[in-house]
Amino acid sequence: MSIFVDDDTRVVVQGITGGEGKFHAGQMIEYGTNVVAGAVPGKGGQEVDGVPVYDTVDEAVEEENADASVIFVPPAFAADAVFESLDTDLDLAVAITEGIPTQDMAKVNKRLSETDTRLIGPNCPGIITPGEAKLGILPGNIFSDGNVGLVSRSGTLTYQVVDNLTERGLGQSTAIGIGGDPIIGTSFIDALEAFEADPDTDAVVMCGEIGGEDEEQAARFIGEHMDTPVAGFIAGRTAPPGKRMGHAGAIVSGSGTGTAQSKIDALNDAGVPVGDTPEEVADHVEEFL
Amino acid sequence: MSIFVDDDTRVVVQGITGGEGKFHAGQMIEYGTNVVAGAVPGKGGQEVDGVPVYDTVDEAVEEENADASVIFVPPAFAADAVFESLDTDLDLAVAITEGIPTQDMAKVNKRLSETDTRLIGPNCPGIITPGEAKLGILPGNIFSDGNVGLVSRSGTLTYQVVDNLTERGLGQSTAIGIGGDPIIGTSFIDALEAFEADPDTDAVVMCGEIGGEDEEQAARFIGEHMDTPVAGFIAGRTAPPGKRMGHAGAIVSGSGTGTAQSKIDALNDAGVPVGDTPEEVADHVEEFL
Amino acid sequence: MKLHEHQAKTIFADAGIPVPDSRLATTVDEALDAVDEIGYPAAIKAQVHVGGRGKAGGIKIATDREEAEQYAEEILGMDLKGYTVDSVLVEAGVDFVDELYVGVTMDRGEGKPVLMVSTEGGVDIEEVAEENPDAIAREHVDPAFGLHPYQARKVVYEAGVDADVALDVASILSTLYDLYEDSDASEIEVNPVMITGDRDVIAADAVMNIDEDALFRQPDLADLAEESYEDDLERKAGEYGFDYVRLSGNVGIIGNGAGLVMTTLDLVDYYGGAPANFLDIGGGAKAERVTQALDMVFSDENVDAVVFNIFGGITRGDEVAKGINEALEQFDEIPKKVVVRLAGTNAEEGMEILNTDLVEVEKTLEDAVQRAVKNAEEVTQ
Amino acid sequence: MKLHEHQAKTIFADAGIPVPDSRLATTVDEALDAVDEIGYPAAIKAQVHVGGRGKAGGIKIATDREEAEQYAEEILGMDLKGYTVDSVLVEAGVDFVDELYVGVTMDRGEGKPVLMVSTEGGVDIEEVAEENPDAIAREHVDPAFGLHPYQARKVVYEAGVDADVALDVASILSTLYDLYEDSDASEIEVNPVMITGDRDVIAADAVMNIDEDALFRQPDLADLAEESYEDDLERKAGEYGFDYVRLSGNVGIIGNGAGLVMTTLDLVDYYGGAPANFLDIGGGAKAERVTQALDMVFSDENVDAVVFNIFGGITRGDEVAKGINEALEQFDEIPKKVVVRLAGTNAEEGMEILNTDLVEVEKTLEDAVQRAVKNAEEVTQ
Repeated sequence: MSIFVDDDTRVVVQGITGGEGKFHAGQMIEYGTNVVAGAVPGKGGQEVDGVPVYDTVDEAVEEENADASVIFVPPAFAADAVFESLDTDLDLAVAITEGIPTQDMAKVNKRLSETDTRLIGPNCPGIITPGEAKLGILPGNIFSDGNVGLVSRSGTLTYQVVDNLTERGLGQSTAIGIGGDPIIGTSFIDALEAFEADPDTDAVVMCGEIGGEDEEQAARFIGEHMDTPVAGFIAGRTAPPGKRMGHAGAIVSGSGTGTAQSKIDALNDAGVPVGDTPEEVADHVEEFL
Repeated sequence: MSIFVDDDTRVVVQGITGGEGKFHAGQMIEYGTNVVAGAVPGKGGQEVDGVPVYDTVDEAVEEENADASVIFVPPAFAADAVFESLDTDLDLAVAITEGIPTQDMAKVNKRLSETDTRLIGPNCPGIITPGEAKLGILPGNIFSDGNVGLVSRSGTLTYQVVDNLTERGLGQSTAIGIGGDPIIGTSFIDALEAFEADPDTDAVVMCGEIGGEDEEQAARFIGEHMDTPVAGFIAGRTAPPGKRMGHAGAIVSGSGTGTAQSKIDALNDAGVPVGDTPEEVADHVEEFL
Repeated sequence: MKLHEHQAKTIFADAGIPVPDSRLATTVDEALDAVDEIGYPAAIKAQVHVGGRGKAGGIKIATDREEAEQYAEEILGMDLKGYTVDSVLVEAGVDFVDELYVGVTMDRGEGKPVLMVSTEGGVDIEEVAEENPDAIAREHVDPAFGLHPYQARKVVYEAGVDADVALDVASILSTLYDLYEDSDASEIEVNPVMITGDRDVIAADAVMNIDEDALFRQPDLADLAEESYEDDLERKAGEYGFDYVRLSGNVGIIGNGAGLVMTTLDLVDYYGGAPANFLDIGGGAKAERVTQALDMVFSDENVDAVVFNIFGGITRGDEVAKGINEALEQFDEIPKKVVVRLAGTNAEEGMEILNTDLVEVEKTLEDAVQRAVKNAEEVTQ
Repeated sequence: MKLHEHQAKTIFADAGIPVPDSRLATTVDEALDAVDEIGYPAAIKAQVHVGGRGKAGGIKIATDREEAEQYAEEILGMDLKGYTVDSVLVEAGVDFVDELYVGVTMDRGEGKPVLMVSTEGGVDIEEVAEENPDAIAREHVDPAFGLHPYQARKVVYEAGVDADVALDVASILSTLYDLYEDSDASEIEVNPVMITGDRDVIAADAVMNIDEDALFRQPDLADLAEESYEDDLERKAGEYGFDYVRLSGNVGIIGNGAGLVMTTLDLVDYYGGAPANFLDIGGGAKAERVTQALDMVFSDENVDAVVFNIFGGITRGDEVAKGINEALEQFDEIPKKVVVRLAGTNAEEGMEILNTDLVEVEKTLEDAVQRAVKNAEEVTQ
């Protein structure tokens, strides 16, 4: 079992004819993902890796019954691509693009409140249900099928933690990178709620980082609503205030909100053990299972 | 009984210190309307006819429990005033202002879809429940209490028809001018639905005019959902296509949609008799009762 | 408020939409100078606000100087459905292989702007809409967000525009939407967009209707509106600030409130007369407005009789009566018979004030209209 | 990207927000010329991106020429929390009776811009937020609609701003919101807005933070950003396009992906070391990027040892290894010991390629960090 994606998911890749889109569409197909179409304005009628390309998402849905999109579109055009997928009433849109202006995302966020489509990202590695489907850029080979759910704001940190889990034989139900931007579609709570409802997820890893208050809110949610055990990790303990640590969202405010300590404290209060190292996170998960 | 307003309605007048606002606030109070506040930026602390003025609608609601507003604000600032009343979660906002740009009203219309506040107008004479409350500029003296509901796109035409009714002793439950603009808050159907649900409205007069398809839709609604008898009148039979007949919304399109004939036919199809003259409308109502 | 084709095309060109090379001409000589610069074939297009200009002979294509002179002479000064042609647009002929329709308008039912595209361009789009509605692709725009660029592409592809020009057409459509928003248009339309053999995309016609209610924040367009009146009476109404529409009958109509004035027109027709105009003096009119309104109607030589119908709400019957008296007392002889009906606020006071040597008075709308229709009949007999 | 006060004030002034008369000066002479023009009292304000400039001695008020000279000498060239002051803003002193705070920022929890107004201006607003949150009035803006003018008024009245200046303050706030939108700001703040005895309203400070991700469509602001670097390493990182943050420790850190690099910093700290920097080479880095990254870290004289931690997703271990070899082979002697850990895509290939004469290799993140910390300790001992 899994959350959000599985081998029935029918994927349209927005931006499939670009360098990144083409490469990762190929990787997704190789992983076994059901990539049914690409969508690139002006490229309708072409094929990429045997996948038909349409000019619009609308046509991809009409012709190929796509129900999810993955967006590899440069930042200047990415918000438009997200609007296109939201307005086409897909079940899921996964925006990989890094560097979308925050004010564009505020508009997208408003639109999200009006639609049933789930957005994951942007500025995220995507989502994978090992052995079934991969939507995004995660390296499929490090994942293995199992019962640990993983949700993270960071890409490579996710790989690190997954690697530690997989090495110990702790496979994953689904792993989601929710993205490192200040405004994102799917929050920790959204993912945790879905994992809690998934009968085949028996433990969850939540990798947070500095900036914002999502982790604190997630901690409260875990304390109040979750039976599935959660292990935590928070990156950015050594980050100085006022500096953007790579991710647009990874910034401790001048007044000291959004610190790693505040998030660690909140998680501990909710009974969530927080590892000092990725290895320790894997230790905690091992104890749960 | 009545719809939308009665003597419990607590009214804030936006623009109460302007010429029109001041005059009509006075008329409303004289009619017995429960005018509890005015709202004009920069005029907080003043009084008009003994009514306290606040700088914002928010304060008027906070301090005086206003639950409805009447808007007498010049066109350039009127949409902002409407947004202010919608965002303050009043039950009702009545926009009298004529000449609000249509694109401003399209934005207001979007906001309306997100709120529970009812908007009447703009470009309308307002609403009156005879003997209880008058929100707007209708001349109170021609109305009388009774069981005929009236809904109209036009102001003076409403007065004409009401005059014909009152002269025959046919009093009104509530009369609403929904406004002559292309985009308005309360439609014929909204008003008809409320009249149908009002136990003390035993007959309804609906005065339409050329332009748009509201009357056609209303006719279908009457045919399908109303037991209360409705008499109709449609102005603009002689209007040429492509010309704006005073009201921004009163225009027959070049292709011939929005004609009086189309509306009359639709009403007749729904069993609604349409008078050739205002007197004939009163005849029909008299027959109903 | 409808702009002239040449005004709209200037706006299009400034916004980067390709339009044919063109010159405005008010004389045959100017027209010939223009074709000399532009070359042949050249279209000579009457600049009047009349639908179906082409069919009515207001657009001709000249293939040489002789034809150009002949057509310019024919069209300049011609009467086109009641309007005199004062100027022509001389425009380079476009060698096209395909014609599209693109437009942006307000869908009042939805309360949203809508983009429209059809590959059946170059013909009356309203006929297309009626006979083959599927031939027009539509896309609504959420007015809070404005246009998302993908929407322009989507509607263009949906309409079946050829792939090799689709993105160019979408780009024009996006620009049209920007113009629609920025200029408070109620309607922008290009019919046809021409596709040339070289696959260039050119706006060959240009319709822009501006929301009159927004002119207060569109000063440049308000200036264009000034230039855009084509009728002295319309111009006068614009100056006075009246809602005025000229019709073809002989009963002049003045009233307050759009619905009531329309109803008065309808009753004139119902009782066998023919309305000459729609004239709404608006709410709260004082004596001066009344005088101006009568001046308007008397200036219209088609008018044989007048009905003046007021139902006072804000408008006060005594003010109206005062205005009527003032306006009529200046005449040695009243030019046309005026029937007055006053109801509502201060109607009785007004009736008392009215100088019944100058006007006829009726108590009901129906009676007033019937009397005016009779008065008009008497003049024409 | 934070603008300098003088840059932000120029933008404010262009938008019509009242700011005090001011001149930028980079020398004491220029500063004196400026005060001669402006008069006394005059504020001499260090133009560096440091919070609490005033408390740190970076802002002084001169009441005569002698003081002006003294303060300009003191401030120009001073070290302010690690940054050298290259320029001062010489600004007319404002005789104020009241100070307000106004700001616009993104509330990331709500995903909406928020207006903030407080009558407790002139002090650290973040302290106010913590100690007396009710002293700050807030109003969220729906990003699809943009600001409705009433919202600026509402939040100003709610904050309790004096009635006689409330509309002026609301007008400034509206303009700030327009700037916020038009310039893709992440934050705009004026603290304090000064109210003078004559009830004039003046923006006495100006903070503008621009969303770095939006600079592609803000060419003018991108130019200002160029001028705004205050550190050679930051400038270099900007040129290379790296996400880079300088810290105070001595272990240089290079990695891929923000979360993993932060984690590497945290582990350096956890194992008793002190990180010298955050440097993310991003996804899919090729050899050249790797070389540039090492150049960055080697250029930092505080760095005593380096850890290079890559978990390959898009980034390929063999490319990284190639880059490391290339970068290091040019040295006769490697300037600082480099510990490399490669995992993920093509990690094994990379490990084989790596020239282990030039670098130390570890298999796990934890081991690599511990070794680098030890290397750094050895240098400092």
